Amino acid sequence: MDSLLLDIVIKVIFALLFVAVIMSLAAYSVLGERKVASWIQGRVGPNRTALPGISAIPVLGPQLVKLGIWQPLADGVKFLFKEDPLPGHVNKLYYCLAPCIALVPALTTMVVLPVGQYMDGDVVKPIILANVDIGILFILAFGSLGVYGIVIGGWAANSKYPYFGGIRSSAQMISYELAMGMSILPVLIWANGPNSGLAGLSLFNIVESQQGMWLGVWMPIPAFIFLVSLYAETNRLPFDMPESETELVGGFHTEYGSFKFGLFFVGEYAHMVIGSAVFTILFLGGWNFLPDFGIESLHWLSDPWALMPNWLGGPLSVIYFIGKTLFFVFLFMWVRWTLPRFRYDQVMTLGWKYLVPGALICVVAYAIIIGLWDIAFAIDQTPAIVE
Amino acid sequence: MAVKVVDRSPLNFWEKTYMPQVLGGLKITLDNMLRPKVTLQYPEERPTIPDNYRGVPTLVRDPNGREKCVSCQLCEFVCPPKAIRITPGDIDDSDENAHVEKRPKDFEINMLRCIYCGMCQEVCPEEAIFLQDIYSVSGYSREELVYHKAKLYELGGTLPDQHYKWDRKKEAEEKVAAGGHH
Amino acid sequence: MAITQRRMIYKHVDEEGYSNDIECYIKNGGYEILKKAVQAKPEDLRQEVLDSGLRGRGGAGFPTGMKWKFLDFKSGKPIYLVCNADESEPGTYKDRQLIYQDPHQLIEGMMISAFAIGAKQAFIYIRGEFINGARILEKAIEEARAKNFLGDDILGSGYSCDLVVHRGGGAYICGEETGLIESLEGKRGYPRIKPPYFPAALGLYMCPTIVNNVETLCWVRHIIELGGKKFAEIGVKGDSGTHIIGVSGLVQKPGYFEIEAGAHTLGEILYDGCGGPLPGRKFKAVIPGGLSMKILKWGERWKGKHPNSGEDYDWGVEDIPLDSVSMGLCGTALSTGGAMIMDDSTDMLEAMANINAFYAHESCGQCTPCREGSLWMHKLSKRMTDGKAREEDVPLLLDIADQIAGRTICAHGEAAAWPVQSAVPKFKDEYLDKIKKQANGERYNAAGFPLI
Amino acid sequence: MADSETNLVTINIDGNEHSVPNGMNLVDACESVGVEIPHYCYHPKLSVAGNCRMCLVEMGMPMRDRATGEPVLDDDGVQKIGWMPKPAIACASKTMPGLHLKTKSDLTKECREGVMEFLLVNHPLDCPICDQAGECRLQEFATDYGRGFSRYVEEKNVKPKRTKLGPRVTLDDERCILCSRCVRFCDEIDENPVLGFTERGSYNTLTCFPGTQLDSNYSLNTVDLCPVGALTSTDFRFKMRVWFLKPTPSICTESSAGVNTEVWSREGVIYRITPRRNDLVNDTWMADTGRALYHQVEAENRMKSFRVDGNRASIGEATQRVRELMSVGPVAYVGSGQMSVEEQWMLRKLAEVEPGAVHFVYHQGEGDDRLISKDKTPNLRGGLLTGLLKTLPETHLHALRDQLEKGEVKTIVCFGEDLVKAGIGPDLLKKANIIYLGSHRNDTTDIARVLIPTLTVFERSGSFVNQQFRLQKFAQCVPGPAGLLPTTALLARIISEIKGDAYTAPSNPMLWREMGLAIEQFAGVEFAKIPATGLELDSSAFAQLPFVEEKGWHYEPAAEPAGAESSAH
Repeated sequence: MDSLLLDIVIKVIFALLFVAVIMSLAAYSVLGERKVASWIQGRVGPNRTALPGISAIPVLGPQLVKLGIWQPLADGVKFLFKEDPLPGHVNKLYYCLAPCIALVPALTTMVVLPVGQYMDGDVVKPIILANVDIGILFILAFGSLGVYGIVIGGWAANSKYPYFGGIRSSAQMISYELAMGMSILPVLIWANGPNSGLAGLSLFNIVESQQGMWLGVWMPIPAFIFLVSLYAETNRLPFDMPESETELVGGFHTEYGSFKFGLFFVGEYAHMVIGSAVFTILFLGGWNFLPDFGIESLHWLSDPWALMPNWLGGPLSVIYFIGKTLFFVFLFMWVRWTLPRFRYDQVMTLGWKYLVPGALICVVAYAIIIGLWDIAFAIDQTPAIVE
Repeated sequence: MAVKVVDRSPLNFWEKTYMPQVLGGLKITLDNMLRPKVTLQYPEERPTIPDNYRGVPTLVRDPNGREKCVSCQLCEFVCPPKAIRITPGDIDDSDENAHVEKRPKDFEINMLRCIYCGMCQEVCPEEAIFLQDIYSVSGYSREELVYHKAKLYELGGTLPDQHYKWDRKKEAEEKVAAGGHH
Repeated sequence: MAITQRRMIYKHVDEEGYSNDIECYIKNGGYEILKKAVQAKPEDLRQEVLDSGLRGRGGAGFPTGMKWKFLDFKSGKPIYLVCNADESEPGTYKDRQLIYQDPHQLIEGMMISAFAIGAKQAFIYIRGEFINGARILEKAIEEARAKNFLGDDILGSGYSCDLVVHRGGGAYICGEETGLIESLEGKRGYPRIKPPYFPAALGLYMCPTIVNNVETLCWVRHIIELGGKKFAEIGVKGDSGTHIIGVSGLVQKPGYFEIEAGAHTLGEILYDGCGGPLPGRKFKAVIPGGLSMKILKWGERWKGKHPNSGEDYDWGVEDIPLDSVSMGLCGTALSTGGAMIMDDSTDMLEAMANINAFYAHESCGQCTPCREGSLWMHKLSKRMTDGKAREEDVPLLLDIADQIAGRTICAHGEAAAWPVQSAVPKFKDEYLDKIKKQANGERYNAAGFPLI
Repeated sequence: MADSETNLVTINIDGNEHSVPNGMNLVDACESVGVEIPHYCYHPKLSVAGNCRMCLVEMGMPMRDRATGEPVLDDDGVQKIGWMPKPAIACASKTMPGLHLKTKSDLTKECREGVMEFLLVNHPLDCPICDQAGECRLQEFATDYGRGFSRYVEEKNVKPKRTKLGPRVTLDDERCILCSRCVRFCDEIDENPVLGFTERGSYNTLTCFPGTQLDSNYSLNTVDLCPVGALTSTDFRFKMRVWFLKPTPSICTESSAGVNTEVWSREGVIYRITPRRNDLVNDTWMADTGRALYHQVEAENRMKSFRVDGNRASIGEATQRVRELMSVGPVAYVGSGQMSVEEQWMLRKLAEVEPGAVHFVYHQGEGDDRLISKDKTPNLRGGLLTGLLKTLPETHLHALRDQLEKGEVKTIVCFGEDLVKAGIGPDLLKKANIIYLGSHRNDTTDIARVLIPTLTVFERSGSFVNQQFRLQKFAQCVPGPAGLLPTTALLARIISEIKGDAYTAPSNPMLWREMGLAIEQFAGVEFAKIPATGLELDSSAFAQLPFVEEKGWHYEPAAEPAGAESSAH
């Protein structure tokens, strides 16, 4: 019992840590977004918010202020302390529920997200809250719940523009869910392929399977399809149909304010962070340092963390993973300030007429390729299931 | 009119994917992002205001501290939104500027009405009113934004030009008082 | 060649042993003409004067007989005779000699004139500065009154006329006939506008008035003595009688000469009468008849056909005969005959500045062009002599003068403008040269001396 | 004068033939046909000085052979014009048959430019502080006829500034262009020669003669005359620029002379009063005392609210109370010569509705034989014409006092007359109910039961009949205090209150239609068509009345003045 209790305590602490990291990443993504937007537009961005005390530290303090480090704090405090309006014409239950639904799936998915590795003796183990076998399915399942937040929010607001936003959102998300799911299939085929020596849908396994080469290189088209779908799923530009403020004022959250709006807001960014992390895991080799091209002598290149002591290797792998993730977060923003919004029919055309067939073709093609590969290099080896 | 034929040749494969354009766009935004910033940190840093800028109209004094305005009311007359209101008054004989005879008892400019057209400055025969570089006008009440004479002189300061028309006049008067003219 | 003088008016001037009391005058035949005249008919006397062709000697040269003819005899108002003894024209001093040395000639002439025009009261308006002249005249009047040459019932003819001396306040403008009348009335010496205030109709106290110069009135005596027709034979056609040429300025012997009109040329007077220029100098310019006349420059030439003789003439300054007609042909006038001579030591700019200073000071201030223009010209030419001139000041000066002449109530406007109008074109090169040199910091014309 | 007006002659101005009266001054003649000849020193009411030289024009007459008198013809058979060699001043010339003028020729233009330049060389650049700016002939002609720039670089003359010539006139000698209009006014019109020039030439300085000052009651006319800003009114000095001011024609209420005025106001505030030219009444002159009358508008004792028994009331309450008080007993009315003809007519209508005797007070004071007459009200003759008065009133209300003492009068409706001053003691007055309609408070208003504030002459429009029986209109110059009505409207309201019928405010044209029918002398008079110079009415019915007015400018009394007689009371 003691060990179980300890285990639970450790897991809770760990979970809190996870939430803290993800949430602050989300929050700082907001700052990042504003900064990147500014820089791309030739501006400086938020550089005024100062925290009493810390900002008084010479050199460092002003520097932090200049970076806008305290801006998310101020935003959060503002969201918290602003009056929380509850319009009279809304469906109150759903109205209040929607923001929670928007945020919760994003936070839930992180449960199965491996963020690094550590050595348990000779065995490489993931740093993860719950190393479930069906991790990727879990993520897909929960991730697609996020649409409910938007649809419910849009509907509950009982107002034209949010309603439009919600409708658009549901159509768009369902459309791209399909392409997204199918674009992952080659990865799963690969990960469970004979040469990987692994089996199951565990994300840890997928990462491990990419030590030879990151899948993004092997499978650029599924990676691209996944990336595009990810943008659509997170409602980011050029797919921000539900919000499109020039047409719909603010889309689904037009009627929201204060903390509820904040939840939507953070939810979106949390989705973005999680999505980036998933992409990193699926196509960019997770925390693997560099591909080793399957050459045993170069194995240290893909997994230098295993050679280090746990106290160093573990955190480094996490940091490296977060670094890769953040690059994709940055990509989100970069794309946002580069591409204009699609027209709604273009969104549908792209989803149904190009991405879904493309993904289907990819599934078939990679199934054949991997099958042929298996036959060519048939290795009679039972895949080991990592516990 | 010459007819310009627009090239509508069909798109090739790469163009159809839009990818080169998307990548080109990304390059442009990235380039912009890495470029040095020119943003001015406004309240601390102020832009250099050009001399001919038309900010808040102000009253100026000459280098001897004399009010240049003689309340001729031409600006009041010419002001398109009727923002200026002058109460004329004479200068007491004991004043050192008694030879000017006239100055405003009060000079009001309603900044809520002012359209910064600069006609007052243009029409002023005494070069007493100038639209200077002040551009941020704010206040908590309407009354506060009706600038009176003291405020206008405070904003205007001294005009360092060498236009001593009235001083020369005074000198001539004193010379004549001392020596007579013929 | 000596100057042939014909002294008629100045017969007794500077004569040895001649004094200005009445005894001396009567001894020399004085008041005889008056006695004769008061027996005649006034119309006849006026006709004599008209026949004589006498031109007024106050400067303008208007025929005296004509002036008298214009007199409004029908108004029923009293008629006044005023003698203009306000001899304030610079360069002119002929009347002073008459008043000082031969006052009874004037009184006799005035009484004849007064009788001729039927004036019951006559005035002598004498310049304020002529204090002695006024005393001499007053004494002479007393003497004449004692002998009944003026006053009630003159010489038993039944005609009465009194004569008083009025001293002016010392203003040049009071030499102008309407200004004089205003001054005589006790007002400010503002010339009157003509029309409607012609003195012959609306003169002193709005009554018909004749204002004549001292010399002119003296001439009346001689005209009556000689007879108008006979008098007209003296001199030239259009300018009868003699002229007193008073030369002043840079000649060896300044002085006055009474010559028959047209009998001598200007050169003869200057060289033979006055001994020529000062040693080592040359004549440069002359203002022939009082300051207000146009200046003549040595080296100028005038050509044309003379209206009197019908002959062609080609004159330099020395060759101009001294009569009004010839002078008029040269763009100037003989006027009062007070010639001012300048030689090559004279700085013409200084001279002009001096003239302008005079007129600026003497302008009465009534009409705008003369009032402001004369002072402007004064200030401008003063600045030019101070070495602060600009080249455009020379044409500006001329333009100001052009804006004055002919646009004022009285002739003061012309008087102020003419010297400038004539001097600027004639001496423009000298002015510009001086301006240039002064601008370069050089001292100009060391021989010249500042006048103002 | 009469035959020169009927004798028209043809003169030629700039090639156009015009028909003008013979012997008329050329400046006036040109103005009458729309040709402007700029001038400074010339003034139609003053003698000709001819010193400004601004009106120089080219003149010529058709040439005639001197010997034969035959017209000299040119090649085309048209009579030649003998142009004068020099330009001549138009102001000193009169129209005569065949006169030719060139007012736009090069020479004329050059003369004007020259004179303008000369006038400006020593004129200070005072326009920004000069009260004349905006109505300054120097400014106007400088833009119209000037060269547009100055060639003058020397120092300007310095002369005395801010000289107090008199109690009401301030002189700035530097601005003076020496036109001598003021000097001539004092000599010829005011016959009080105190002004003159000292110094010479351009240094000429206008001053008062030693020991005198410009203190005549007509001194401010010199300010009006001054074509530049040299003479300024001390009262108006630096108060307001004239281009803001709106002139409104009005009539001076100082006396029965009925001086025509212009009232200059801006945004409901009167700044000055100047005379308006009317050659039949006041020429272009006005007394200084009349110019100060506008101060009554802002006076401290001005009544601005309706009061009933000392309490503020609405106009409805006031008129209701008036009806009540008038029904108490016999009513007497005290009308006034300050009331306009229209108001007197309304009073007559009221007196017909609620019968009662109408009394007037004859305000007599000092006259000056010029523009101030002995009758100190502007419209006593209106009272006679409207039938309110049958004969001249007395200076005191003896008849009314006697009636009050006998208790024959219970209610007095008083129009702006101070009954206490008119000889009825306060104690006696308290016996009656007094309804007072007036603009200012006085001893009577302290006793009155109902106070109805009225408008001053500057705040209402109407007409007065002056001492010459000349009907003259005055217009509203400024709006009155809020809530106040013209007296005609107040009276109409009281009448309808008494009658119990609907109230309509009467307009002046409407009242004049009524009066034209009812009153013989007003027959055919339309309010809108009363000329600006007034309309002389038939006064034969009153020829024998001994009015107190004595001879003044443009006025000859018809009957013997009643001064001695009435002052015996």
